[in-house]
Amino acid sequence: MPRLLPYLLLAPATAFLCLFFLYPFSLVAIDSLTDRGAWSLRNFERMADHWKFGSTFRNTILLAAVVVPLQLTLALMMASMVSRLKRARGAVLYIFAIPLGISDLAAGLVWLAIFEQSGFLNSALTGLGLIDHPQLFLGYQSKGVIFTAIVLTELWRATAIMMVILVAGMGLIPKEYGEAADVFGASRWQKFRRITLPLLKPSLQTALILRVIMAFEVFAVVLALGGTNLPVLMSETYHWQFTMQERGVAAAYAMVILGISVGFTVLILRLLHVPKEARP
Amino acid sequence: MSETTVRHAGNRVFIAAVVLTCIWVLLPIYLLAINALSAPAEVTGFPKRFWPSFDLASIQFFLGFRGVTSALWNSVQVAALTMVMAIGAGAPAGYAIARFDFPGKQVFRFMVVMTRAFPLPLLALPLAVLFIRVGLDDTVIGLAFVHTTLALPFAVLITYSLFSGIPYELEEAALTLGCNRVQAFWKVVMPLAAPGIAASAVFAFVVSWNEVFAAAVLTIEHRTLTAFLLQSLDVSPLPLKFAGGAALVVPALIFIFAVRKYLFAMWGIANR
Amino acid sequence: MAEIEIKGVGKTFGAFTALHSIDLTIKDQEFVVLLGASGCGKTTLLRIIAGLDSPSKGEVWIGGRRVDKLPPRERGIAMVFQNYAVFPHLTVFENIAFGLRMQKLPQAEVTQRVTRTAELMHIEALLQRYSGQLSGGQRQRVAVARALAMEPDVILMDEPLSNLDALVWMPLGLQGHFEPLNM
Amino acid sequence: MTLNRLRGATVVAGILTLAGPALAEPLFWSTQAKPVEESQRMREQVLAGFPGGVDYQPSDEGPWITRFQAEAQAGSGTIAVLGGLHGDLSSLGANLIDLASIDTSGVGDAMLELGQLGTAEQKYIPWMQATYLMVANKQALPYLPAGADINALTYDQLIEWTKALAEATGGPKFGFPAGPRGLKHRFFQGFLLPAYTGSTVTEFHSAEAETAWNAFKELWKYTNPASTGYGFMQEQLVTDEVWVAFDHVARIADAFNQRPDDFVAFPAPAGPKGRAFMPVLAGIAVPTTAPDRAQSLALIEYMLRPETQIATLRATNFFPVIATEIPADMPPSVRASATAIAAMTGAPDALPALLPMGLGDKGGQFSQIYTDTFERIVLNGQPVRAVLDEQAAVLRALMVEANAPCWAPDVASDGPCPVN
Repeated sequence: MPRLLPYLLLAPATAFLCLFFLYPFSLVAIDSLTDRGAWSLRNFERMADHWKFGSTFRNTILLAAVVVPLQLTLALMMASMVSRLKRARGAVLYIFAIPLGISDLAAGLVWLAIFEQSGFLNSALTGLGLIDHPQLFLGYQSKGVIFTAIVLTELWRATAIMMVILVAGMGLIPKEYGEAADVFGASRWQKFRRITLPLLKPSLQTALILRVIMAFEVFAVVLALGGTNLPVLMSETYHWQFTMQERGVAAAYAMVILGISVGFTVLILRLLHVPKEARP
Repeated sequence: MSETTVRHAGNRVFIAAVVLTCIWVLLPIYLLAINALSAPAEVTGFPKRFWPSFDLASIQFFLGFRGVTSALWNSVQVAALTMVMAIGAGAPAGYAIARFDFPGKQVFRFMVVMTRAFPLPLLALPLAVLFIRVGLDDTVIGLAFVHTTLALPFAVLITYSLFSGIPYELEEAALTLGCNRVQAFWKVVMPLAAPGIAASAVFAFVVSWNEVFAAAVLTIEHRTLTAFLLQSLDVSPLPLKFAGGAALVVPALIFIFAVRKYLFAMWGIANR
Repeated sequence: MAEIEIKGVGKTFGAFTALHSIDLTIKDQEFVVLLGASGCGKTTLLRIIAGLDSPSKGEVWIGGRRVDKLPPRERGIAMVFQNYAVFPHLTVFENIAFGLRMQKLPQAEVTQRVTRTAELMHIEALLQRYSGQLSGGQRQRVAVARALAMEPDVILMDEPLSNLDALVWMPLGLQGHFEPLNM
Repeated sequence: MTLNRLRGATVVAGILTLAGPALAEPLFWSTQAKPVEESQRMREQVLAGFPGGVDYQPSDEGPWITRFQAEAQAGSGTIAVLGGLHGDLSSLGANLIDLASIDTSGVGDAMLELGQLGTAEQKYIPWMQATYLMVANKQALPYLPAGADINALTYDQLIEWTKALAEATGGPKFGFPAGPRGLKHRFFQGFLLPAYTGSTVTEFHSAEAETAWNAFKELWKYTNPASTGYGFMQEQLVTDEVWVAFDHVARIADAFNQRPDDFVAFPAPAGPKGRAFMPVLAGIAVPTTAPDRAQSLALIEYMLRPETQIATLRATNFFPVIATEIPADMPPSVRASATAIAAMTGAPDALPALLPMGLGDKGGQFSQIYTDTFERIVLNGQPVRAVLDEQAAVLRALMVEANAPCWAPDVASDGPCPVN
């Protein structure tokens, strides 16, 4: 194997990343670390000193911590369903993949139409005679309900991404392994835990990394359902960049998002490490 | 209970679970359709109806909107270019990470992930300045470059996980049967990686299709449909919001439908 | 067929030495079996002959040509892999035809050679199946047929005894001598 | 193979687009008239008359300002004319050309002064104006407190009214645009605080201000708690989620146009110091990087023509900035708001509060102080006095940093506007 080959293969992607990401990114990173032309941490101090920063940070992490594990479970379930189906597999996979094509803005719109006071949920409940008059679900005092609504929307919107990656990964697991497990008397659950999951690690890793990173950037759905009640890092980034016009502080927020994303990526890589020798 | 009845019951539970999951996915789409296909007074009224009245006024408003067709065409072009470039640049990189150990591999992986982890709206300003200076501003290809950068992490990581699931031995067999490296890749690895490639294609398409911010800043004459509609959607009256939202969803669904069989291409064949 | 000469071949992976220094000559028409404890470097030596690994030192000659710098496709060899490496996305027919197509042989010639080797290995009934639909033994026979169809100068087989089924049908005489190797 | 065909098609398409058509129509880059129907009307009814046509592109504030800044930094651009609210434009002064050559004889001096952005140059030309109003569903009128005149309401009467509504209907029926896209800050700056203190800045943490915030806390009890998600009150009015609301005239228009007979518009309530209200002013400006200045100036002049101004009113519900006769055949939203605005501005206790002036790019942070105060006091229930004192310190620092003198209703000051 020529030693240059891997670098040659990386060249096009690297060129893209350098030109269209690293270059603008370094300018923004410099923005976050300078104040009126001099190196300084003042932007980070202003960010951290703002009374909303703590809750913003907490909300973002909490949302990711609740959504991602649920999503992983759901995606695994959906992928297993697809792989177990004998008939209508294509149709079911397509249905499961539908939310992929829906932008977060549109998803926020639909789910707001469900939860708002004059929405579908209230219509259904009154129609069934369960309540007399429409309930208020998204009021500012009921942050728990708002949070739940956001979690549901995110589950609906973004599980498909993980599901498709896992389906593709499951397709590569040779069925002999499962059959071998059958011979040794493994139950369906044991087979899933001991055979499928470990062999799925590379795909799991990919799905988790991509999903976690995007979870730290939630924005449109939170804004649509939560209004100003659940500020998240991304909405504050927007706010400082465009409303407050403090690009330095906005850049500092962006660096925080980047920081926690990189941190969690490292964690996932560690936890789901597949040694080279264990690969097929 | 005999074993067959247990299996029957298990099957029934399984089918019920599949059906329920399908309903969970489809119901919100159906509600969107109801609102898009109903008269304005029904969209804002209470209680809501659960059956559309097929009043197409809102949808027709969008179809008659000046510039919708050219915006749609721009969107398709940008998304298609993004797809081709994301796979073209991403799959080789994913392959390199899966197959080889080399210095700089971890750095590259991190860089790829970072691209997705940094808020794009902040990058839009330096990018726009760059594009205006080099003449890429307001071009389909320029926007496709940015969207490709956004889609690359998907393409690289997904193809990586797929390639590392394909035994290297198959490639070696091809090498001993008269292939060079490139041929071995195209004839043996590529067909096996089809689901991963299709998944990256779907992501690249969808990322590009739904991206608003860069599109709004970087295109003027060549606005994409999303920049054209979605931007102003959340300030528009409710019935139009839903009609516009539905108008954006439909092409994406058609695309996913078109590639769905590739997502499945190698199912059950990949035994060895 | 051709003579294989291995001159002072050694292989190291980082700090680990897989092969010290092997000298071996295999004459034309000779059938040689490498025996040894598992992990002793049999596969590594085969891979070096095939060109899938390059030796850290030493030379490999096939049919009077020095080949250790050549890619596998230019060495005139065919190989049967330990796990058979039957391409899962191709039918048995296309698996056997794979190497012939790479040589751009005319379709008639391809069909003829595939049919002949398939008959030889008694898998002519399986030609339209995929690897996923074959048993382990059938799969090995496909792998052998794929190698034979190439009509190569040298056939390398990794762990051929792991599935005797195929060997039974081997057209080559088993009268060649076994030569125990110390590594 | 379909994939190959697709690829071929995109390459061809890519090449075709790279060639691209030449720019002909001037680009009107605007944060206003964003709702799809409004932008459609801007293109078809307002701008179609401009010789050669205009490329009207409404945009969210984020992309809008990013594009502008990029063109300014790159030193070349495509934007011919910028349209935006006073607040959108106030940070851009350095990169706008002086429009003193435009004939602005019909435009009021106060508005022109706002357009100078604290410089000696005419940075933007007033384009259209509006204000905020109250709207009520006619079903709510029977619950008005005894003796209350809807055109001369006080804050106390509003609280009483919303309380009666909440009790009668079983849920709060007042709506307030406190969502991320809502214009709540203007309510505090231009309506609530001046009505109680006669000031926006100077009396920020006076005893009167404390009273004002306590009154608002009282009103909040009868305000729909979903208000923290509301952006455009027309939506909740039309769905009957709320019966009484406060918002920008352009953001309540759809309610009148969809159900013309069901709603009334009326002036903002009065406090002890008067019936405070704040105008909304949108302006048009020309960036220094405009490709064809003469064309840009011609477009600005076109926008100021009486017939264009009337067409703009029809399209956007923003009123003309020049004195002109408004025809009778206006959409219901315009007719309803025109009457209410006349009642508000002509009220004996009218107390106009101007848009913030001289803050430069600190306008957003200025508004943030009022929003933060609201969120801390009303949503998080922090003690009024302590919050006001803390936020006053932030406000004082900001006024000093921006070196902005007071504007009406605050008394003119030398140097930065003081916070007593």
